[in-house]
Amino acid sequence: METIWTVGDELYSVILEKKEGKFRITAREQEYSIEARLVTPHWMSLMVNNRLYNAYIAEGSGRKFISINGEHYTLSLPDEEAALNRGVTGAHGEGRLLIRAPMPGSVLKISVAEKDTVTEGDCLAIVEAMKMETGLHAAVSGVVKRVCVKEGQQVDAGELLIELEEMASGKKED
Amino acid sequence: METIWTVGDELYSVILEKKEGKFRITAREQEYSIEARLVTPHWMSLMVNNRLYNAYIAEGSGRKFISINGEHYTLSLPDEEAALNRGVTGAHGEGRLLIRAPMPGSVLKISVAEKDTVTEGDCLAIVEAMKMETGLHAAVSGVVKRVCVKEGQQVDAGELLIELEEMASGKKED
Amino acid sequence: MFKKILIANRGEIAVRIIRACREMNIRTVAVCSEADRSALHVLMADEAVCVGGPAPLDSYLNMERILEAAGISGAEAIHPGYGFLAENHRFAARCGKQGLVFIGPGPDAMKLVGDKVASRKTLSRIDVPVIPGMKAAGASLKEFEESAKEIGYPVMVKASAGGGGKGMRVARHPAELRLSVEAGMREAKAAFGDESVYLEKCIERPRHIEFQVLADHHGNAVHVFERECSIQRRHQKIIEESPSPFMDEELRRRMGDAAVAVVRETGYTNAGTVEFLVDENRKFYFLEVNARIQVEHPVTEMVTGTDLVKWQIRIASGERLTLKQKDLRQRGHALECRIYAEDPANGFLPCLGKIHFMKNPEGPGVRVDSGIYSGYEVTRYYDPILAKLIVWGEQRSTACSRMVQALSDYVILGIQTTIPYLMDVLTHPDFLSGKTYTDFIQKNMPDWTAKKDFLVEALAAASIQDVLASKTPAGPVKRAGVSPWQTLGAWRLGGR
Amino acid sequence: MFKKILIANRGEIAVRIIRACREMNIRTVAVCSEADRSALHVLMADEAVCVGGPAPLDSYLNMERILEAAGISGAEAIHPGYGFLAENHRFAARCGKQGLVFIGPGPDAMKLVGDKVASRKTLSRIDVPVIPGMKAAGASLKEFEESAKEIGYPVMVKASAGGGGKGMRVARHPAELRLSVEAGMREAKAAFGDESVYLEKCIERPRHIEFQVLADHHGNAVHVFERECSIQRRHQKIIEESPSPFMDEELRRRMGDAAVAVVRETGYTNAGTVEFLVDENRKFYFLEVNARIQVEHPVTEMVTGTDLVKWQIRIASGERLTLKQKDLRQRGHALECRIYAEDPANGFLPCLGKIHFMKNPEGPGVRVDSGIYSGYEVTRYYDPILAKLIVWGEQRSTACSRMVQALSDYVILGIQTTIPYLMDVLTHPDFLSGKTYTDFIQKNMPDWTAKKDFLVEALAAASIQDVLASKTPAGPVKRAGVSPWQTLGAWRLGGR
Repeated sequence: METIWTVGDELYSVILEKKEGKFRITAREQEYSIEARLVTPHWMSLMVNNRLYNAYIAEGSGRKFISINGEHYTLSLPDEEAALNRGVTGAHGEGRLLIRAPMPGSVLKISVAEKDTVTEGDCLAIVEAMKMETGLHAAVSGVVKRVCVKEGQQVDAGELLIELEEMASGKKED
Repeated sequence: METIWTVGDELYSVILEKKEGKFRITAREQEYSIEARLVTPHWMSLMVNNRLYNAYIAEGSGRKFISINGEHYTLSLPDEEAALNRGVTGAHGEGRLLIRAPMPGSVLKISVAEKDTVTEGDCLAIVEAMKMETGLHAAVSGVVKRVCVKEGQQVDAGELLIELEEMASGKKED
Repeated sequence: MFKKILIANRGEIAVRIIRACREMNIRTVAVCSEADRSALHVLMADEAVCVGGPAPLDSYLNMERILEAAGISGAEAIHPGYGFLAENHRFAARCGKQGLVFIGPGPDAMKLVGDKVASRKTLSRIDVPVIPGMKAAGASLKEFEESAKEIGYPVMVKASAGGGGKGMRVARHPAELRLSVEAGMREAKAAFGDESVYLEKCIERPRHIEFQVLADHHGNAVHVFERECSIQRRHQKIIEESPSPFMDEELRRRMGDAAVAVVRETGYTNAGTVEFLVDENRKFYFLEVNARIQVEHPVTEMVTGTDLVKWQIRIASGERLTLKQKDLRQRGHALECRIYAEDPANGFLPCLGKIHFMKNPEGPGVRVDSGIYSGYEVTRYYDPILAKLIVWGEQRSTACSRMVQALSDYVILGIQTTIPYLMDVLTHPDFLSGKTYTDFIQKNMPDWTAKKDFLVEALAAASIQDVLASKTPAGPVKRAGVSPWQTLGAWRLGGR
Repeated sequence: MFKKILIANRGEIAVRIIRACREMNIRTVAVCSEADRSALHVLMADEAVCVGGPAPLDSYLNMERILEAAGISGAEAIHPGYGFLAENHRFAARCGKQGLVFIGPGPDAMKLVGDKVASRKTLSRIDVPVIPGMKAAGASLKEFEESAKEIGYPVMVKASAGGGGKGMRVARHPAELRLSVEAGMREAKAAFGDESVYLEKCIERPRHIEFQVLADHHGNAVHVFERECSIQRRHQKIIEESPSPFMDEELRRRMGDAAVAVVRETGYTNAGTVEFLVDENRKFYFLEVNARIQVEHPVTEMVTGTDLVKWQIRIASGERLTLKQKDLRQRGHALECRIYAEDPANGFLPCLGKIHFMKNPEGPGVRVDSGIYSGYEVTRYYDPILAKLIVWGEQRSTACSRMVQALSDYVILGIQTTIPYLMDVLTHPDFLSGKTYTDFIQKNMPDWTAKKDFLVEALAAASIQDVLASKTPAGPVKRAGVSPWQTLGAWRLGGR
């Protein structure tokens, strides 16, 4: 049985077989023989290469959260990840022109108006949550096509704040 | 809605009504207005007379286990309690003649043989679990009718070890 | 002693205060906002009152409602914790008028030390070195510009009312000044309800070392030694320790004396902290007095064997401070890590959402001051601090090892936290060797990314869980037929 | 330092040792019986080996299998914990033969102090007072009867190999002697695999006070002050504390000197405990040496700021003891409560079964050394100790308050435990005033029954749960429509 997991920006294939009470796993191009069991619904004990590991697991919002020795992994199936990320601010391609709220919060400041010209790195807006301000900067130089929110407005994570249009002359390759 | 709960040897009637988001409870002949909610499946927050209480709850083997401020309550519905107790050593009536294992363990010693005469308080057998010995004593004077186990034998909780017969002449009132 | 105390705060510090009260047989009244009805401090209190909407100004900064709640509940005293109203002298004064004991310094001393500009003036009477800076909060951009020029760049923008890094910004060049002042004012307003800011000379590559003080109403005052809090990100302390790895007995004595002198000169009572910057030549500068219990107070408690929150309550109730300077001693070493709901791999963006499962670290010398639980939902309204992890060890090195183990045992699932980041700070050679300057993070932790040492195990666990979960009931696994585990013995002993 | 250690024990002490090893960067190998595959010590170790069946003789007392496991796993040292093989000098010797370091005293010193009769002979050379008693383990009932007559009733039956109350019985009259000796022999056999018992004069109304000692292989030895362990039920300690409320500086000095003298005279190394009885006239009698880490070691750790388990490992690896007697100090007060799976309302019958849910107490000064978790199943094969709750406070009174709060926060659901009983001991006036004699339990806690102060709340919770549970999904309640809770604010503030 193969599963493709998304961890951050990376995809990982995991092939899982069960054999004589053990799991045979192929991941990152290596094969592992693993013994595992759920101690409680949130706690899995694993034995890999004679070594015991405690993995703590929870599921929510279509993702699996796993903690092992203080490291925290968020795993999702690629389809679900795409659905979850739909519309959330992206560093690549089209997303670079859409300035979205990185978290729920309130819009403290909008530094630009429609039709303003902006340079890569310019601060376009400031969003606040948990009493911390986060500046949103232009990933490309361009022109402000649309400002979708007002100062003081409450926004959700991923909500579109500002739309840019790349300047025809200044188009860069990624 | 009335529920009868068994706690130890006692029975308690609880009448529960829900009214405007609060619970009205009649227990021990008093009425209480209670706000309550489950914080998690095992943790209930209660407000009784302006005062907050944390009740931790788990269910198992047909019982509810509840811990409040370090006190530990085991509650069951009387029918279930009767079923659970069927055959477990009782201090009253018939049970006094049936010497049962109070916990799972092994029979260390049987101090009597069939037809022996025993006096109230005599040690009849010793059962061991968790490296602690527990002596089982005659609750009444009588004659050993039957010895059902052997020394060294593993027994379950409630298993019949020895049966007594009250002496006709020495019969006492409870 | 008081019979009932209202706690005008939330989160881990409210829980900490409730614990102290319970041990002193004092009933507690929690206040909460509408967003905090399920917060741990509410669940742990004896009574709770909802005082307003989620925005701090409507609830935790809402003096009227909090005083009303104290009146209704019959509390005799109010503990303000840190942040919110803790350093608001008007609130302290209003408590007094309503016949409530404010657990902290008196309003006059608080006003004096809280106004960083006025307090520097007062302290010029005693021999405590201060950092060159403005004599009053700035009123106009022009004034800021002139002062900055006089002080000399780089300058630091600081909130008059505040602490904890809120409202603090550096301006390295005249061009940066306007934005830094504006940002500082906005943050100050949001955090303290007061937008006043002022400028100060920015000491470069300093250590942040502070002294805990205690003073009663009978003229007794002691310091309870130092804490070093140099590990800061954006002027926000993230790791604190005691003793300072930089300190020597001579410097400790001089700084401790200075701290007690500040307390005496300002007429300060209750617990407080005198903050200093120390440069590489062991020259120290008075920074400010934090007129409240501090986030990092537990490291002092663990090293000195004192209970600062209980002392706050005792002093406020009029008891004498029985601790004597000559009897106080530091033993071993304590560290504190602040656990924030922030994503360190993503610019420390605040992380909101439900904590699906969590497990605190345990064991000898480990203390967790926490405001969360499994099932708790982190909201957007308040500081992202979830909990503090404090450890004690015989030496600094043993405390560091213990902290790394405790962090690796800390499980918080559902939101990103700073735990993996803190582990990397704790194992950094500069941290281990005590090279702790306030630029540590900037210098040593640029572009941090999470280690993935257990990625294979995580992938395996995720995949196997689906298989095992389909076989097992929702409850804990119990007496399953033949679990893979059951081959462990044979497998190891047989050497197969 | 060792790279890998095998821990030949189970439960909370195995977990405690694993924690110490992890902080010292030493890999751990757990051993377990077939009944313990899900035990916490197995789950927490780096590696685990199942060494045999549930009966201790087949697994935790099975030298062959344990040594085999050490060989296979490549461990360099074995930590025996307490109980099982900890005081078995043959096991210590066999470790040495196999090239493994036994973390404890050498076999000769262990044999000497472990044989209570021989050790008394040795100690007669130094000026340590001993309790009158038999010179050797008894061989026949006649011998016991004659000795008892000579010593004078009441006499105490004690296991030659043991400690921890196992095998201990009092005989107050000649008629009781036979049964007491037989019971003692059976328990000794079951607990230590050795049925030898001997008789000793029974000191009435004594306090049990013991001194922790540490000695290295370079001639350095210190005592780390006393613990009082007078609160005992059936000769089993249930609450321990340090310092002893009875102790004064003069007695402490004399007993501490005696403890170090015992260590030096017997050539003892590593951590150990010299036990004394102290009568009401402050006369003390040497009882025995416990040649191992003790259950109650945490109270010493908390009061003195030492890590005894780490010192055991360091000393075993050949390091020098750097602690100096003149630098060691007691600070504040620590208490330990043993949490047993026993039903105190029902003759302390052992309680077996599944722990459906549990929650450890937390907060400043609270430590839990535990071998259980939510979902753990308590089996019938081993000691009923589940965990130890240890608290530290500035004074004895603050430690007592903290312990009561911590006990009341301790949630273990599914089996009966001694928690409610311990709370009643902790709040008893005689305990609070330090009237702690070994007959405390017998005198003050006859016919204990559980308080039912929260019966109404418990009945309400049980009834309401059925209502709420039928409405809510299996997971934690989340964003339910209008929960009763949501009226809290209005309800309080409106005064309705």
